[in-house]
Amino acid sequence: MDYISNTDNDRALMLKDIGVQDVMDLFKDIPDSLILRNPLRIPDQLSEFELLRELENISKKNRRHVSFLGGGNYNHYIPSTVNAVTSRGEFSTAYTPYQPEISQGTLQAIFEYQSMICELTGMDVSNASMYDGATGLAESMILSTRIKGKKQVLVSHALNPLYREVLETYARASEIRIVEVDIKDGLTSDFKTDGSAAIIIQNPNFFGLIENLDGIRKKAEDILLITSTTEPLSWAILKPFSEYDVDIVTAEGQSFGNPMNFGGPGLGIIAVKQDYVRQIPGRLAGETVDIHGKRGFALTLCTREQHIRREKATSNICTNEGLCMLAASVYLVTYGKNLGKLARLNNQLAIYFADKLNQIEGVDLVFDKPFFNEFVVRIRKDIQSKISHIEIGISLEKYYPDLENCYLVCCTEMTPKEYIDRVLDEITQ
Amino acid sequence: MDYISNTDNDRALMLKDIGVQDVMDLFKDIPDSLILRNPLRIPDQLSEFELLRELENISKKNRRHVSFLGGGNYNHYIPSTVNAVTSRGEFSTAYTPYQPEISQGTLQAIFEYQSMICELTGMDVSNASMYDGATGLAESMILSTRIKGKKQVLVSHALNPLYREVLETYARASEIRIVEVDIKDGLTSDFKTDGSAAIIIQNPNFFGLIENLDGIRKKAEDILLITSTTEPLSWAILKPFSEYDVDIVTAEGQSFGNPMNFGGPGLGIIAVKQDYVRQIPGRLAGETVDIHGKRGFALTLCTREQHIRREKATSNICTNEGLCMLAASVYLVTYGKNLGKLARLNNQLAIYFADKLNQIEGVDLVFDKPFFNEFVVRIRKDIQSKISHIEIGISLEKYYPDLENCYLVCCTEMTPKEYIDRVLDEITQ
Amino acid sequence: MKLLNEKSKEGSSSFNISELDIQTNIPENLKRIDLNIPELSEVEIIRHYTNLSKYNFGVDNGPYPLGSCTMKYNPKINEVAAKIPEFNIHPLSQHNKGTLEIIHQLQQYLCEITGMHAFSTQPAAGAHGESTGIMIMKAWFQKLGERRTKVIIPDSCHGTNPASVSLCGFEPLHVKSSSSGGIDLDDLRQNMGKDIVGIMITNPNTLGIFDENILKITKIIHDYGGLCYLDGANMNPMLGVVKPGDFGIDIVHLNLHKTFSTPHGGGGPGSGPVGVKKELEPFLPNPRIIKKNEKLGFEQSKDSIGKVHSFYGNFGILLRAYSYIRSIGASGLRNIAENAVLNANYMKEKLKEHYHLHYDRICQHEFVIDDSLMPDGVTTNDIAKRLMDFGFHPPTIYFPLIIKGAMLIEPTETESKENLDAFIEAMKVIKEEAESDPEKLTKAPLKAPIGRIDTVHAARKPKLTWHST
Amino acid sequence: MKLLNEKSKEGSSSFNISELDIQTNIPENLKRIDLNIPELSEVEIIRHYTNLSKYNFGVDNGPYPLGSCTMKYNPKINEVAAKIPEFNIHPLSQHNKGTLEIIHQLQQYLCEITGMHAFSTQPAAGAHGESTGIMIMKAWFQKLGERRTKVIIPDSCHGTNPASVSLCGFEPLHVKSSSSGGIDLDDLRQNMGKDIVGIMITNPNTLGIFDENILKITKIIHDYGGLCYLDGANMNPMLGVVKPGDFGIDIVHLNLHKTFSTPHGGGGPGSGPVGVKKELEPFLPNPRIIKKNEKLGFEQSKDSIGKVHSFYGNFGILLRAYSYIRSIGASGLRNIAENAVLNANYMKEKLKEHYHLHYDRICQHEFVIDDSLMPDGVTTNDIAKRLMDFGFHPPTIYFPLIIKGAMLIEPTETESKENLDAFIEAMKVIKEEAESDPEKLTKAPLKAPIGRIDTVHAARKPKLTWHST
Repeated sequence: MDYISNTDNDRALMLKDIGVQDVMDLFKDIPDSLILRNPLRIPDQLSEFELLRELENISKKNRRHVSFLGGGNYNHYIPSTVNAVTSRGEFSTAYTPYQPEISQGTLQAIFEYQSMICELTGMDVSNASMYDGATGLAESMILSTRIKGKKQVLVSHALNPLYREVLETYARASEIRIVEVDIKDGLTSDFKTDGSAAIIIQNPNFFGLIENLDGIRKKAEDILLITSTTEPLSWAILKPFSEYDVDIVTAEGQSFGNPMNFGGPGLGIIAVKQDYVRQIPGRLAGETVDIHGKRGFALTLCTREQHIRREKATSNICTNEGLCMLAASVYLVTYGKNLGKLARLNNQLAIYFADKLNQIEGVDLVFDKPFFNEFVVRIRKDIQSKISHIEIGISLEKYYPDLENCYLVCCTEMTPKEYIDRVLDEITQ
Repeated sequence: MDYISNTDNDRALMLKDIGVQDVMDLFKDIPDSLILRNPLRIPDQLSEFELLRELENISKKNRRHVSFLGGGNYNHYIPSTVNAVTSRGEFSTAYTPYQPEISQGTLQAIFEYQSMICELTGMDVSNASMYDGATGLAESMILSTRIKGKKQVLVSHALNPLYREVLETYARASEIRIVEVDIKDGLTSDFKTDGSAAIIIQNPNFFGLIENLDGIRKKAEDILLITSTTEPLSWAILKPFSEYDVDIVTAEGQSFGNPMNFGGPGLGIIAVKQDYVRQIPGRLAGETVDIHGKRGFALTLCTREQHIRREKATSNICTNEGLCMLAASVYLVTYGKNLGKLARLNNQLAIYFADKLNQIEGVDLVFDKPFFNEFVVRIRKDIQSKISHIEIGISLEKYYPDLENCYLVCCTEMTPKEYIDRVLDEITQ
Repeated sequence: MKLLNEKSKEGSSSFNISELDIQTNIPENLKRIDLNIPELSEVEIIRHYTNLSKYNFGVDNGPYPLGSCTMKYNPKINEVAAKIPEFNIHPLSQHNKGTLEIIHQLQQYLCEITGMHAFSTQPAAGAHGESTGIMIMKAWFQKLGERRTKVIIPDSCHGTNPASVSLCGFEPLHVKSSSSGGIDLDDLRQNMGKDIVGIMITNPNTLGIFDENILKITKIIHDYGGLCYLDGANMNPMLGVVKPGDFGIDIVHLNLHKTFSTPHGGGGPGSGPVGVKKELEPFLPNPRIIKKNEKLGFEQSKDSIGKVHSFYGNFGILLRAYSYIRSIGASGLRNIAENAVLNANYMKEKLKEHYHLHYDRICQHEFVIDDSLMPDGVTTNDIAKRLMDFGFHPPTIYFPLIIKGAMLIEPTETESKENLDAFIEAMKVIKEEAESDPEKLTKAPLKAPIGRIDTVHAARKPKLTWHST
Repeated sequence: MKLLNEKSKEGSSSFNISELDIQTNIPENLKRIDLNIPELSEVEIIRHYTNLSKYNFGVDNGPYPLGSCTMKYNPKINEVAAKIPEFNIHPLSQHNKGTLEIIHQLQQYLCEITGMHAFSTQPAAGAHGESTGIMIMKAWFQKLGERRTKVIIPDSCHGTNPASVSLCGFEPLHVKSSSSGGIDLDDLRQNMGKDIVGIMITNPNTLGIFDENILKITKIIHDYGGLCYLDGANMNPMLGVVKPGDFGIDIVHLNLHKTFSTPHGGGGPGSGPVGVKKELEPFLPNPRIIKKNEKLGFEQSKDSIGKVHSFYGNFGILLRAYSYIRSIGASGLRNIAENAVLNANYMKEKLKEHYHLHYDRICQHEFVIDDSLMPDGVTTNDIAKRLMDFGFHPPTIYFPLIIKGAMLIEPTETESKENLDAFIEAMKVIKEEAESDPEKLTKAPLKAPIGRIDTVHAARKPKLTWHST
């Protein structure tokens, strides 16, 4: 295949009009010594059916199987409406809506997304997306140091360890000091705010537990409160962060209508208080009017951004995760208020599985705390080998050496009761 | 799920406006004794993910496997453009373009399809589709008896036996007499035209062989020539039927961009000489102008149709296979002239496989005649059982008792050389 | 927009095919010399159809109250279901158990919904179901050794009915409607005789009226040994409320694309399964898909009318219908009927304030108004065209034939009160415009992608294919 | 069009969920009280977005010569590839061999295309690749124990470059362009010193010019121990023609969504893999996906800058890019470069008859014209808006900053001569209109779904979410 619309005849005519003999005459700015004489060592072109045959063969080297993996990436059902919308070329093959008059589709969709995220989080301002949960959090960390003028940030030890790795990368680059806040019984314990710009807490935290944020503002009067969520489906049944006076809410929005896809693309959600509207990174769509006074939408407050402010920009982000944001919007409005039911179903399945597992000799629920759709169990080694063909959860030893033989188990609507019962049977048989 | 947009509140308001108490008051024309008191014995509603789980479980009771089945339904690759177009709601959720001003998309697509079918067949007029190859042929048979005023039709014994069954059904209903024309070495033999309205010949015929139609018009001066094709990909490299002075061309167009789908929906292709433009069944899109003189398209010559002519209509067909026609159009234009290459590749693979099979002791090519992408082999019983896990072809005994142990083998671009070689290995090992 | 042929450029197609180095066996004299299929690059093909689609209006764009066509919303999940790869098998493959299960289970559901004993899913559309049904009637009397020739068809029938009857060599005998919109029983009785094959009835009929005499009608037919065929295109308002089998129907076809919400595809594919009472089961098309001793398989019947489709009908549509029935369940089916009827009656009551309603009574899923109250020169056609400017697909017009200037309006259950109110308001505005500014109507549509189409011009010297000029 | 919130109606959402009969463990005080997500029926949701999409313009609608964004056609086969279900696995699943093979093979292809030694596919977009690259530079000098602080950035850079540099605590040092559009070598030399981390260069630059002094430039940097970073957003015209590794580049990021044609999605997702020379391999983000003894797996490096993504980057985009490279092969890659450059030069030559071309020389994939020949009061912005009426997406405007009223035009290789000619003709007409009827321009667009948008109003009192009124 190639995807070139010109024929040899067209090319000849064009070269003539340009006034050159050969197309390589157009490359004469490139030092001759650099021009490649041989074709790239890349295989020959394939027809569509040959390509799909190859890809299907490769794909079969992955195995689909029963899995209870979560921990930042979730196997949720994607309603049929989502692909029906995102596959429309008018949405998928457009770019950043720089030209509002022919981008109202994208712009209104962003505006609606911002509105729904603000409703879910209780915050005032959402942007049009960041890359993913971890980088959105990292940018928020940097933002907090800029706002507070302090180069130290507190980070809960119950924050997803992969996110902590990303924070460390950005902290090194931006010369920020990260101080870890201990955990107790799986929950973030007390902390001292001295010298810090912010505290970062995940909720539900990495262990799936729901942090009690009541009263946290009192403990953190002089610093910013930043939250991270990897499973924002929990928001449908949990009190919005605004009620705890959180300053910056970040999340991984993959759960909302985006496939697992080996962890990407994700959807970085970020929402802030009105105070920080001019500090928030990334695009914002705002309501305005056209020349006739008709309502329309446009990217706005662009002076925060890199193409205007250059090195003084709030972030270098340019391309974000537009189509994932659109998927999330369609996802949310497809469920509507039933999102609460879906969240409860997830919670119920996890409770069911946790209870049943806990009743098995050799399997113990590690934290006796309210959780959303993930929980930690310790599994005796012989049982582990019995179910080695099932991915029962994320092994936690690597990240928390004291959680030996412990797994983070996740339930969603894609692990229905029948599946769970089958696994329980396999364990107890 | 339900797909109702009204809420209980809406319903209450509407009932009030209508002036009735209960929705059942609107059913009072139905004799009370008939009103169902109990719910239908149909299972409860499912959520999307439950439904898909069920369907996937059922679907796995089918097994996908290497198959060389053809004989009227073909496993061809469907280019990615096809679904990209046919999945657009503007096309898929519209109906017959009764209102041309908001149906130009469908209408222009039909017009373009008609143009491509006429190019492929060499005929003057194509309609916008029939149900499938067999019923389109049956309608043509009836049409020929109406044109010629004779109630007898000749049918080649090399016509797909399933099509012959359908012809018999329609012939019984319309009180037409079918006279079979013998075959010789797999090809339609000589025939007498006395008392007949038409002769129906399949090309490539059911055995995959290419009938030599040179000079057939001379043998059939006083009757109509009707052809049937189940593999119209062959048209890309075969002389168009118009060159043999055929009167009515029919075909199953499934090969053009439509999935196998257990045999349906198909795409009934029918194309006729200009003489029969007012007799052809089904919809026709014609070019016209709008009130401003701008080119537009509309359904035309509707006086042939049942909604105008009632019992005198040329056919009772109303809903046809619109979306399959659209798929065929996109398919054809996606390949463009490369359709010839695809046809040659199919032909080459079949020749390769036939040659290799013929070299195997116990496997014989039955007809030593040019074929397109299907051919008949006789396979010794022990070899048959050796490859019973492969669907090597359609068993012909049932339809042609003298073709004992014979199979109709089909090759397409979806049975590439690697597959064929693997099967050959299994036979010879 | 330019045609594919007009955009074609030699050499611009680039779908790559690697041929094998094998000589063809096809003799030169049978070979094609040139192939003039338009050639476009992929980007131009996609743009062509993407932009062409903008000139189309589907249910996905807005309300589509096309009477008797049941243009309800087509759930997207059914499209997902229809693309499950394992269902895309060859019709003669032996590895078909899943496919057979879907078809068989769907047959069972359709039996339960209609009160029939057995179904065949072979017919590919409603009219195909009709001729199949009439063939069954013919075969039944042949088996009985009776020669009957006439099929009664009420004048409020669907357009396909008479054509279906004559396709099978029968003569349609038209029976009048009564003043209340049902069948004129006297006229029916007068026409009865031993030459009557049976009746082909649409109920609710194309006026949207459920014939209150239905039990009497079927009894009259049965008393003469005739068979009652129901055109089930209007099944939607009966789902879960009443079963045709209970009111004396012997044969029924359903339009799965209407009642069971598969996308109409710009004119298909549809599906028109035929259901029959027990005595008629042996006459259904061959082969049937049945379950015997818990095993699914095919069965041939010697009394069958024979095969009516190349294979087993439009499985792709059957799968969508199965998916739809499973999604909504028994309660969902009843909800459809109730809401379809509620929506239609609501619109009828509101519209009759502005338009003439011939039969002012309760309706089922659809109803008919006409243009008799419109000022001179303004016709149903004008109203239809003007409705486009308000974002609606027009209703079915000039049908049923028995009402002059008819507009047959079927809102379906999936439209909301808001949409119905907007339609009512548009119709009210149009009525006002007809008085104050009739040109707005006679020149309508004003906002469609193209102006009013000259259909007479199209038929005068038909141009049915592209020719290079 | 109305907003989702304005169309919302309580109780109209009907996505069915069957809960279990299990009590939640979540305490009352942590529970949400109400959830005000808009509620619409499925049909209204689909109509909302279907009709909203009509107000959008994508490559599927027409030419989109947005300079530096490489809005080429996105083949549909890549979307099919991206939906193969077996690739939709959890990032921490062990059953990942197929996925790792795709990523690893893609890394190899990118190395071959760019002449680099190793690639990481973690960065999720171009700017993300930039900051990753700068972090690598930082880590390199930390390892060396050198404290360097300044990164040279030519003034023809992409907008993201300075921000990426400052994100990593470095100071951007701007270097001027020469009169021929390349880097001013004297200015470069004057700025060099031992505090220079390196250069961040875009080549071909945002004027579309391949810097003929590229070998000199990279040598100057290297002579001071600095590193050369290439912003590979403009890789398209170099495919198969020249490798950045061959002209002294140490680090490069690619924009897969640009050069390797994945749909831009209304602003993403993209993918910005970073490639490096051998010495820098240990500094790439952790973990790397490598093949050792024929086995694919992850590797951590202690010198790595660390992790820059929650998992391994945008696999969905990597898969599409892999599919694209395999579809077109080596010859297809070279064809891209040649045709992209041919198309740009053709347009440049034709447009310079009507518009001012600052650098009248051969260009690569894009070129800049400006509005300096336009009559008073007509600006680049007006031209852009008016282009919409002719069915084109406007080019990038007012960028690069170094040319006043710039229009940066990148036709890409997938546009045909016919489309280029139509664009050229439109620009010619616009020029004429500017003289004869300037209002047509200053009020443009006239045929877009909405009139010219007031962006100042949007920023004055930002309204960023819907509120019930």
